[in-house]
Amino acid sequence: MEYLINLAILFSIYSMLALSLNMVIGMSGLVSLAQAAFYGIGAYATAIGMTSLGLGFFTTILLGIVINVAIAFVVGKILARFQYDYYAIVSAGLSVIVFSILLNWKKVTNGALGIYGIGKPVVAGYAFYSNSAFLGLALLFTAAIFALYVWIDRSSFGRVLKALREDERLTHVMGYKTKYYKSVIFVLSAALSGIAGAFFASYIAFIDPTTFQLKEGIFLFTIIIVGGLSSAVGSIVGALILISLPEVLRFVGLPYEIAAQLQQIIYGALLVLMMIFKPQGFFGKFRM
Amino acid sequence: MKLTDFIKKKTPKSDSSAKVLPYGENIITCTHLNKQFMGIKAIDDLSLQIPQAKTTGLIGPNGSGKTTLMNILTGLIKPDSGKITVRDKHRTRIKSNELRTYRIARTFQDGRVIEQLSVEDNLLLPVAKNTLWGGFTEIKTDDYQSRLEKVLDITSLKDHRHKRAEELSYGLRKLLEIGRLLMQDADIYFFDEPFTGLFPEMVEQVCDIISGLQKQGKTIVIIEHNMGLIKRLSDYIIVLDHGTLLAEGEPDAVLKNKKVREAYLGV
Amino acid sequence: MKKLLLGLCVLLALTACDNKKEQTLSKPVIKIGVIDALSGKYAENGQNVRQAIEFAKQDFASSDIDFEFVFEDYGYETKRAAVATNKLINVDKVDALISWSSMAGNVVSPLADKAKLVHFAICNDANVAKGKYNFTHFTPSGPLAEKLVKQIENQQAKSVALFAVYQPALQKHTDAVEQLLQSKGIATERFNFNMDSLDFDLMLEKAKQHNFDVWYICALPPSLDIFLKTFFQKNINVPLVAIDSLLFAQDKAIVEGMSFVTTPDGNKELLDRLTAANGSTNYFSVGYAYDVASLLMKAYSDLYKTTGKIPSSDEVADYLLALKGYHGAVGELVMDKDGIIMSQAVVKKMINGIPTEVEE
Amino acid sequence: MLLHLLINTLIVGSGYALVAMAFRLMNSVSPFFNMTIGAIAVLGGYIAYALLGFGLPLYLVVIISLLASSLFSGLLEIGIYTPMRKHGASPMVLMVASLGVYTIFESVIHLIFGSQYQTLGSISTSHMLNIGFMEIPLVQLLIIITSFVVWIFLNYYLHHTFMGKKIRAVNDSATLADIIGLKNNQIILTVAFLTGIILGLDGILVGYDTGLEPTLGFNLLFKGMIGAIIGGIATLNGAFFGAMFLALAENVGVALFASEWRDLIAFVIFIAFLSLRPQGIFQKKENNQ
Repeated sequence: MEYLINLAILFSIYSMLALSLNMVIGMSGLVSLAQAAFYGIGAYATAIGMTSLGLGFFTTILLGIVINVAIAFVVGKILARFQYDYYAIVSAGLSVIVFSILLNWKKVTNGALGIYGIGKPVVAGYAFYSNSAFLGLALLFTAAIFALYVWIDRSSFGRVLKALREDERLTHVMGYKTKYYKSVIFVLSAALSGIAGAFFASYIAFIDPTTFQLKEGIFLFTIIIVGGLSSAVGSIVGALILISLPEVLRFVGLPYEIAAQLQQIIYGALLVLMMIFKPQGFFGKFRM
Repeated sequence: MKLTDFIKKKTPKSDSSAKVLPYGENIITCTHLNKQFMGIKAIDDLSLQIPQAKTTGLIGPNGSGKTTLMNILTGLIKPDSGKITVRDKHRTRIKSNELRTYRIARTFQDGRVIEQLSVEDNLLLPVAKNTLWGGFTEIKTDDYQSRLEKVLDITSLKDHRHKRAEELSYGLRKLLEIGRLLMQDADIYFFDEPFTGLFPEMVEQVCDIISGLQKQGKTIVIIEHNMGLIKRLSDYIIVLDHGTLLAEGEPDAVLKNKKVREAYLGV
Repeated sequence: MKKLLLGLCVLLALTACDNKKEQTLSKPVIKIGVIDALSGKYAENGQNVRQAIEFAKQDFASSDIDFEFVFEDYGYETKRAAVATNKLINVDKVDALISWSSMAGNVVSPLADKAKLVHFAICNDANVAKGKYNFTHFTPSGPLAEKLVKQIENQQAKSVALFAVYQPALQKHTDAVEQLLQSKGIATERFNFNMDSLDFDLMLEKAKQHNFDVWYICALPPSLDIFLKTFFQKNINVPLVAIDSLLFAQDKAIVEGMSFVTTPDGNKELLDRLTAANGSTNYFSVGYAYDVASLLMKAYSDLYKTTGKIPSSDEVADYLLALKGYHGAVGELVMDKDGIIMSQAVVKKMINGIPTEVEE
Repeated sequence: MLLHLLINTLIVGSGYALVAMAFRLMNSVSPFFNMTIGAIAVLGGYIAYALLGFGLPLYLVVIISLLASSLFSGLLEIGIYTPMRKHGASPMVLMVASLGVYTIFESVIHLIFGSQYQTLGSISTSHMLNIGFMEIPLVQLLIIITSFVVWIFLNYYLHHTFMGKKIRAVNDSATLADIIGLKNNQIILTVAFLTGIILGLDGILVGYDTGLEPTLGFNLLFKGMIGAIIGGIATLNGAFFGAMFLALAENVGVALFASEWRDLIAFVIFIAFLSLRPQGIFQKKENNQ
């Protein structure tokens, strides 16, 4: 049972990430692979905040959000100049830049050695030390982000995003300054990924730069492709499938040598088959 | 671009009661407009006026610059030189996202709609709040509901309201685009070949819609090749040829004009 | 209806205690979970660690306890390390844990502490050993650095170029060397590079300009082999010292005659057995894996012999803390008070491909 | 020091250029970010490694490896990507599919050849060539020569042969080519084989120079792709000079700062470059109507 609780915590963290990424890729059509960078910044804000600055968990979340908003604002400005595949490659480049800063800025991030001993959230004296309590808190935040996603999806703001993802010029003629909309949704999704990073850091109690590489950005992109673009439920389902798939294979009892590689093969095959038979994912409402 | 200035942007309150706007004779004038594309002069030192509260037919052989002119007047293209005056505002160019503030609405030649959005969303797009914070907080759109129902009736899209635009036939797409135009309650309406590709009964439907607008004293500009429709609908005609003004005036006079016949019929 | 219920309860009671009875009769089974990087960047090292643990199991023909090692791959990612540990603790209900690399060590140690399970980490990160149940076994950087710095001092070097790969354990070794050199007033310059960097041409050219007296390398294949190739191709005639690294060079000819600082007894037969098994010459942390597995098995079987019942984690932890004079694959092992195994360091030279100890 | 920087830029740049040109060539006929480009090169390298293991003579090894990599490239294109595009798959969907294919390929190589790092020739015996002021390994000289030969050959092939003209026509306007039935499988196969041969060569050379690892495909692909983009995706020369520019940028960064910042510097320059000239060096000015 404890095992499932742990899995559920990871599932809720990746649902937060998938929802925030779907806001950028699903709703506004901008294929950003830089999400892992904001996820990392949020995680490091909490790690450094709780270990060396002695801040509480929720203050570090605010700290992470402030840093992420500032960086996403600048990054959004740079990215706004590009379109489609250029946008994807430049965002991948930015993700590599942030990763190498996390790796090489040893004085602050302790470099490759990572940061250990990250505390648990404390609310009015009660420490979320037990996994089930931590899961409750994580699910609360996931639900909040889910509700925010649905709210945006239904609001006029969301309608403009879904319009500009297909025909930015026409949306412009309808009287919307599309540049601002794209940058606001980019900044918002960066802040939300930061929250997911904070939960990850506090759950694992140790983080190092290798988790926040470009590979993770591509993994997050795959989650919403499989789950379905521009759909809140799709993001959740995508996270569920891609988090539980390796676990299911772990119990199938494959021989050690090939277990790890076979998992990757099945994961790759899933991608190819999805793109052939169901390109917009299980619950997708937007075909790229 | 300061962060603050895009938060507190306000749009002027649009009152739909004003029937005929008490501006001067012409609602849009452009002087010495020029636009060149890769060596070809699409618009060559063009100066003309669009009469207010009248329907202007914009005609001319293919490639005469009709669509380019319309794109310039609606901000899609930046003219190389020249000035445009909309009511009392003088501009060297119009930004397409300011069309709302100028109360201008337009359709596109190829029936341009947002494919993967529902018909309703397509119709609500031009009227929803266009400030960031306003858009964020606006979920219920009941103050546009009545207008939406009316437009759905006029464009006979009532039972397609929840379908995605990509599921509509070509004719219905054109009607959806016109519906989007009607939603906007603008003063100046630009139609770019609204009739091409429509069945006869749909042509009648669009004519009724346009005459409805004419009764409200709106200014209308139509690009159309079908002379019969032009004569039937327009009070005023502008003829373009190779980006220059060939002739303008009352429909009968202009269509009899020798130069116009030559340019059109090569006779 | 009542008879049925009664029958059911009896049946249940039987199966419950039956389960208990059956265990004490035959040999007790001790499950040890291993969190190992069997895929990803360190797949080669992970496979060799697994191989070493299996050799340890074969060699430790324990008379009275059956040991079962459950391997879980975490592909050198923190999130998968957490999931793997959680599965081992909650599903496999293992009695003890072994983890490889300081990343996994850091993830597992709080979990092991909470679950009160003995955790032996193959890494030299001191904070992994915090808590009663956590132990680490890797050459602590201290002794290695001292031995290496003595070597550098013999050559009256005034400045040293430190080349180190971005890998936690090797970065710790190099940090220790750097601090020691600076404390002795020897100038140092640090050249770090990523695991997958394949071009050292310019980096060595730059270092060559500053003409350091001694060069130091601490890396793993593949960057190690390319570093050495470029070093020799540029025929930089400056002495090259190293911690461990030369041991793993894929091309033995390149490192012939060079000396390096490493743990005392590389236990040559173990390394040859490994190469015979899967052809890999990357022996990084193989000896330590072998020791950790043997130590755990030794602790459990010794305690079982004396007390006759399956030892609790506390008893095993106390036993390990009192470890003295245990001759492991990497030499004499002494457990210090906070659960870190100290093992000495020694200078070795590659003589026709074999690392042989040398008196300096 | 400057001399070393230029020579090294030439060596590293040639490596990137081979992948960049292959990427650019493939893109002209099948326009999307193909993640399996790196895999085709790695396959060439590993097939050569296996054949050398059986003791075949070098020339035979090279021929068979190139055949294998071009077959693999053709199979991928005709078997997966083109049919998917015919069923309306967008470039983004094709990118994700190619990511899936790459993941499968990497794991299969792990299973067959193990995850150890292998080199084709033993590193220490690769003899050195004295080119006047400095010595560089024969293999690296070969990389430079191959890169230039391939560049010249492709320029000739695309501009002066009938098939080459057809390929350029398809690149200029894929829709027009579709209409007049130009974009048939024959062209796609030729381009796929050509790309396979270039990448196979690159795989073997990298195998001799810095060795092979299953995870090598991604790094090769990424740097080559960036080179192709910096040079402007439209022309072959763009890909070649873009790759050289990327290598120069990296080396300048390493020379001025430290090599741990290599990737950061390459990407900062890449993004700065792109934001100044979004179309890259050589691309025709997009008509932004």
